[in-house]
Amino acid sequence: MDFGLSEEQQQLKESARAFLSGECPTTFVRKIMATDDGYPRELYAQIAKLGWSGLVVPEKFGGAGLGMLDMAMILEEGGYAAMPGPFLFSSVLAASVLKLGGSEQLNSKWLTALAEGKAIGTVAVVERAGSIDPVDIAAVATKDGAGWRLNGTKMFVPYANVADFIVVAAKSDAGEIFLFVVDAKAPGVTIRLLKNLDLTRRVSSVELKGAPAERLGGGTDLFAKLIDVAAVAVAADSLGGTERALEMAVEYSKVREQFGKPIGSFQALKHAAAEIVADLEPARAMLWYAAYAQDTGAADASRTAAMAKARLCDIYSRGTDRAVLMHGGIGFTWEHDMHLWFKRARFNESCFGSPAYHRERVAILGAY
Amino acid sequence: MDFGLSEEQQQLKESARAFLSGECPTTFVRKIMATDDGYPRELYAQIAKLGWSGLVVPEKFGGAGLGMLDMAMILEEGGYAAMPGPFLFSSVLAASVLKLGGSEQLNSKWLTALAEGKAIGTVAVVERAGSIDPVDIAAVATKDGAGWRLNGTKMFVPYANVADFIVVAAKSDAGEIFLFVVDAKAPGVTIRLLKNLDLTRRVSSVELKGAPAERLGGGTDLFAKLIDVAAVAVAADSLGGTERALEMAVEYSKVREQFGKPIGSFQALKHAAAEIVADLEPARAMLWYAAYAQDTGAADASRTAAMAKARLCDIYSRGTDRAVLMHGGIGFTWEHDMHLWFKRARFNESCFGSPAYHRERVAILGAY
Amino acid sequence: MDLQFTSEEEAFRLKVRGWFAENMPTSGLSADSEGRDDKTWLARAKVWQRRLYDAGYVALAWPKEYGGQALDPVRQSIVNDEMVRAKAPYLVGGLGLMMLGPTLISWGSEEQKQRYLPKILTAEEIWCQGYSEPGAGSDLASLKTRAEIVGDEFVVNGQKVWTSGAQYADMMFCLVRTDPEAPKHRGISYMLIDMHAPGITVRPLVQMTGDRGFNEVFFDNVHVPRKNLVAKLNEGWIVANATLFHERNMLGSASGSEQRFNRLLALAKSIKRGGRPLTEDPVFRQRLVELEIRVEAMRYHAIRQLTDQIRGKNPGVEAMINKLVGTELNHDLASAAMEAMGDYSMLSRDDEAVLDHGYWPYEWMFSLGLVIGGGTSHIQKNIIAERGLKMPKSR
Amino acid sequence: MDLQFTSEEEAFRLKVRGWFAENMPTSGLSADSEGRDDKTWLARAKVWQRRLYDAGYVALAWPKEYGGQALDPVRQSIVNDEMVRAKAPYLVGGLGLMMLGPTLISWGSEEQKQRYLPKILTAEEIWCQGYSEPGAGSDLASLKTRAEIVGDEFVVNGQKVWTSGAQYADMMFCLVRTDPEAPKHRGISYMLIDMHAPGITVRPLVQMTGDRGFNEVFFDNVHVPRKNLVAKLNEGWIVANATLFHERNMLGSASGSEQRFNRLLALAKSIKRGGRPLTEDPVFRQRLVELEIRVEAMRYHAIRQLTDQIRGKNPGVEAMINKLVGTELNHDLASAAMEAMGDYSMLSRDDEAVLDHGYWPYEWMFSLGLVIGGGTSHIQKNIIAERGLKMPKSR
Repeated sequence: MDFGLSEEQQQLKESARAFLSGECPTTFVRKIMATDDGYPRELYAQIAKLGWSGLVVPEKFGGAGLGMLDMAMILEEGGYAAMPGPFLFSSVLAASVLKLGGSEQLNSKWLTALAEGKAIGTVAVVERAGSIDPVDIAAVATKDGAGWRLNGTKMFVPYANVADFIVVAAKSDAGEIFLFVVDAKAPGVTIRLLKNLDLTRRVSSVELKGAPAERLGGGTDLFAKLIDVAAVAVAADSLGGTERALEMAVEYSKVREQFGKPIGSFQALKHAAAEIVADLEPARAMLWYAAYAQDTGAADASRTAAMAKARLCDIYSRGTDRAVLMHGGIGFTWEHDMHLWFKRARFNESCFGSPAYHRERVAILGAY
Repeated sequence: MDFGLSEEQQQLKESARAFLSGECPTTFVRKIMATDDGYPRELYAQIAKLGWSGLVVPEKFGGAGLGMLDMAMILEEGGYAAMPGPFLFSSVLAASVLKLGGSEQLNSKWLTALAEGKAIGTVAVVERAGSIDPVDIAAVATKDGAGWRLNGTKMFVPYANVADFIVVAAKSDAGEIFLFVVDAKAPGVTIRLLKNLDLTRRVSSVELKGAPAERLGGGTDLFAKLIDVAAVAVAADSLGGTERALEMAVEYSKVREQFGKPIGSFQALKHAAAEIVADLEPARAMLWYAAYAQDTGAADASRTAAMAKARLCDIYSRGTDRAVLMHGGIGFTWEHDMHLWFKRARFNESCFGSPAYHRERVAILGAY
Repeated sequence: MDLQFTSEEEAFRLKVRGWFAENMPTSGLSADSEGRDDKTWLARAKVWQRRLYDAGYVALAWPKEYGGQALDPVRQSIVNDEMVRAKAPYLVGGLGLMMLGPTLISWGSEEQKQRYLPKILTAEEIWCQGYSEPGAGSDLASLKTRAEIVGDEFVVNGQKVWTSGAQYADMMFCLVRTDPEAPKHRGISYMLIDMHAPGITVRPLVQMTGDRGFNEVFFDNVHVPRKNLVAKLNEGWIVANATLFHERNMLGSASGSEQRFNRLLALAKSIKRGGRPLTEDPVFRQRLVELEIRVEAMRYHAIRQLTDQIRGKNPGVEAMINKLVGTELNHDLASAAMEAMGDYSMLSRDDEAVLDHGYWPYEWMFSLGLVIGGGTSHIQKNIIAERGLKMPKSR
Repeated sequence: MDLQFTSEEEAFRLKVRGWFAENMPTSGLSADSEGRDDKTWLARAKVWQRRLYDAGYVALAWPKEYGGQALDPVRQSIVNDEMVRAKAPYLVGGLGLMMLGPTLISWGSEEQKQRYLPKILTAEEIWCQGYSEPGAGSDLASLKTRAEIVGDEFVVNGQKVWTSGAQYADMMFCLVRTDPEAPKHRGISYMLIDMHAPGITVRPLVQMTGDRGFNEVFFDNVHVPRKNLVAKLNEGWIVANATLFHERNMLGSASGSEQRFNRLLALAKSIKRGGRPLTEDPVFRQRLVELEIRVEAMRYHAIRQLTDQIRGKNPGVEAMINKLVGTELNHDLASAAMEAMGDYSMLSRDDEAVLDHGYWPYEWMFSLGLVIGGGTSHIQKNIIAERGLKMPKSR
């Protein structure tokens, strides 16, 4: 009975904090925000060397063979740093579904490349309806010899603009959802970068016109697993982001003076900060459990993932809203870093299902 | 174009405040709370003399022929004073439906008696399902010669224990809802006083076994009108109650000292109080309009009534919760008066439909 | 109570409505978010206000001698409603019209009124507001911009911040410190500064939206004639509070919230979730209704205050909540819209696929800015508690 | 991380579960709301705690020399879980077990430990807490109850308030002022007072629920032996803070919230609205899930803290939120239950028609009392901000 981080996990977290504060300060984030593709290649090369890219990739494909709880350490720190680029979508989501559903041959190709930092993958679920609900998926997969052909338009696909392969959710003739791997450079694949509100992220539309694809095993179960892993991953990013927003607001409140004293001595600011802590700490424990449940395949793994996503995204949005207010006018400027997290919270909130959507899932899975 | 109280309405409100603060202080309210029937007969005799009982009763039946906006002045002050007894249910609800749907003969009997303070009426809508939704009404009315017979059990009927007649919502064979007037002393009527949480109110169950009844005109429309008038009336009571809770908390915060200064100088208490004001003042204007819309038969009369009920009951519950907190420990005692309003807010919240129920009505009526 | 308009008023409304139908500018002014440092935009915006003024629809209640029509506030409110209804662009001279004008009418000298008021109406002179400073935000009275009397003039040195419109304004109404020895509220004066005077530098501030709009304004030995002082020397704080009152009402405008709600409702109707419009989703419906109720309440609250104004009643605590409630409501409306859009909320306003013409991403951020600007919600609550409820001061 | 229990722990759990199945008291103790000034109730309650102690299920982590078993916190937590699962009645000696015991183990003299700890375990002596006073609530350190040294004794005069259990307690752990000249936190001592001593008067306070439970306690020249002082003279404030920490954790218990949520869910399933269970109402479902998520988060948060305790880590900011979050959550759970019941929420707990055995009306009120008691939410937030986040003090 031990509900806490292992020493290795603590170390992983601390080294991620140290690495990102050195290599990915907000000056760097802003530089990447201003680029077209939003993908910091050099940073990602270092990340690959650190072993983060292959953290959850099995050892036989060149990874470290660790789990989501370990990965949550990095994701949290990535959220804390507002780390730009495809890490969450590639090294967590694409890696996880390949690991579970990819053929030996496919994984030798893509998973190995992922782990080595030589390829970027992403996942494409949402379409024009703007929702992850399976009923809103219209992309169609048709059998074509040994392989498949995909038709449809995916929207809001994270970092498709720099991806080497895309994991696409599409329906078979029978209406069942499967995941398919498509080479981003294959004929029939058209990627258009969309303009993003949160510039620490990039999303694209992906048009598929008879694009050749390979099917992953697992069908609807694997799709469900993808949503679970995504929920936990986005929740972990949100945890770190909320921490950072809180920390910035608290630090600012100690130095900014009004009425002859630091604004942090006013009860309104104290209570706003305390309420964020009161939201955050229990949610942190829940996130740990949600990641752990993914690793152990606990019976409530899906339900807890949904809980963590709903809760942490709510907390992140509310927390950054308050943190901006705690800053006063300066928090509304482009110059101040606060808006990086404010907008990222909004991205996370809708990304892979809104809090309300996940709450309804919790109700269904709990047989309310 | 004039959106404000008339001089007469202002005077009515001020005189009601003066009268109730003299005749219905909390010492008096507590005395009535401790009685079995919860009905302060002597106070009600005075109320009848003041003309409140017949305020909305047409002049030809001995009333003042005024409208809901005028009545709202008294209801607000009744809420402010936590006035016990059947006033809202008798002089507002029963009087309104009789006025609209009663025969000349019936009104000569009951409306006149109501206006004179010689009879008490009430309305019975809710049944065992505990909701005002028409689908939850199961009481049945059967034609019997010139009259009708009622069968069913009504629950939570306000002041049925002291009523002379009861307006009952029941369904005809065809499943249509009508309102019926039943003599409380008639055979087949069994009234059992329930035990109340809010002791400024009394509710009873009313069992009807073939009780003779007279049907009011208007059918489903009259039922809808009853719900509208009830919504506005309960909202007005809630407005006054919230004002009182705020006033008590603010006054206490000026005299109670902790840490060497009045607790009202702490920002947390200031902000809690300010948030109640910010909720309350716009809702006051909305309540005025909702009452005015009843009087003028405006197209949005039902919708605005539902809005006022939902909003003011939410504000009342939240406001009294905060007002208790602002008092600290003393607010949790029986001895302190705060709990009178705290419990009355709870009563009002469910009475004639929860805020969520009325919000859904607003959506339906607004063709969302 | 009588919510009916007179037949004259109804006729007036129809006339106004007709005028807007015929005269609405067709381009270049309609989006709230267009770059305001664009010269073409400025010229068009001035022409638009001028046209509106010539039609008799600007500041109808102002005295005739300064270019107004001395009409009752109902007419003004009819014009406001119709502007909202027509989705007419905001007036470039808004700060002069809403804040300085009423202040000058109460506090200005006859000479000042004659000199400035007519050009506010016609947009010949555009005003900006010089209140906040880097060290004086919530604690506005701690401002440090210094005005020393040298002969017939003031010489101003210091810095203002959050000055919207400074990049194109002709004049600034400004708070300066004229007595550094006095207690902080007692050494402040209210003055009118020519923005074209030597020594003034305007540096744009970029908002989190990516837009310019606010500015920093630096004063380096700027000479201001003594006659540009409003009210008495060192008594500017009282005047400023009067202006702030107008600002707070402007920021919390009820008809603006109504317009936003209608837009949100239309958006929700247009979005399908699981095949059904979002307005049929029972959970989102509740949220929409809660917002509509708050909007409606503010609408009635505004009409109530209009009535009080007509009746000559001094505003009480009910007027102190306008800014707090209005700005938070607008931000909640925008947040609901962002939620309604699902993943479309990821897009910036200039993406092709963005919903509702990209109105909401900008509005979501800007509305939060207005919760902060003009006295944050925290400050508003202090004011309500201390001035409205007479709770003891803590500072 | 390893959420598995060892096979020994699992075996222990089964044993405990079995014990509760066989030994649960069948009557007179199960409702939280039964009148605690009833002598029969008291006798039964003592017997129940004694039986539990004899079975080895009380304060398992206490040192063996004082009647404990020196077991790790996991065992205690298993017992706690099983008590919740079995809906076992609260222990009458709870304040002694949860608050005074741990405090004495850290701060008490050897003599005090030997004298008091064993009888806390067996419920031979029941304790109450004497902290708050009429003028010292949130500002506890301003307490005025005076203890003067006269020879070998203290003579105590003054008044305490909100003293639960004073009507049947044998002893009180109490804060008194021993140096009125010193700064307020420095002149306070922590002492143990015999509630049967002459000069003590207990007057019941009636709660808004209509129940007695809290009391006022008056001291009129009460003699207290000097050896009843805990820690040093005038150093009681530090000891008190240690005790308060235990109280706050007790008030915000996660398993209690879980039990309440399960009860709420069952209630919602049993209520039909428009013919369907309330759990199928999309709007109420969202509310239920939000609450369940908060409950679950607190559950993991508690396990995390248990692990920290096992690992010997000092509690940080995460421990400061327990009282705030736990008590507000419980009140929100009860408010949701009241809402779920519709008009049935009008009934008091003793009406025949009341739902769920009348649990909720009482819980709805009492849970608000706990948001206030033991340091209001406002005070808790101050503590989190000032001690946890090191934000500057304002007082």
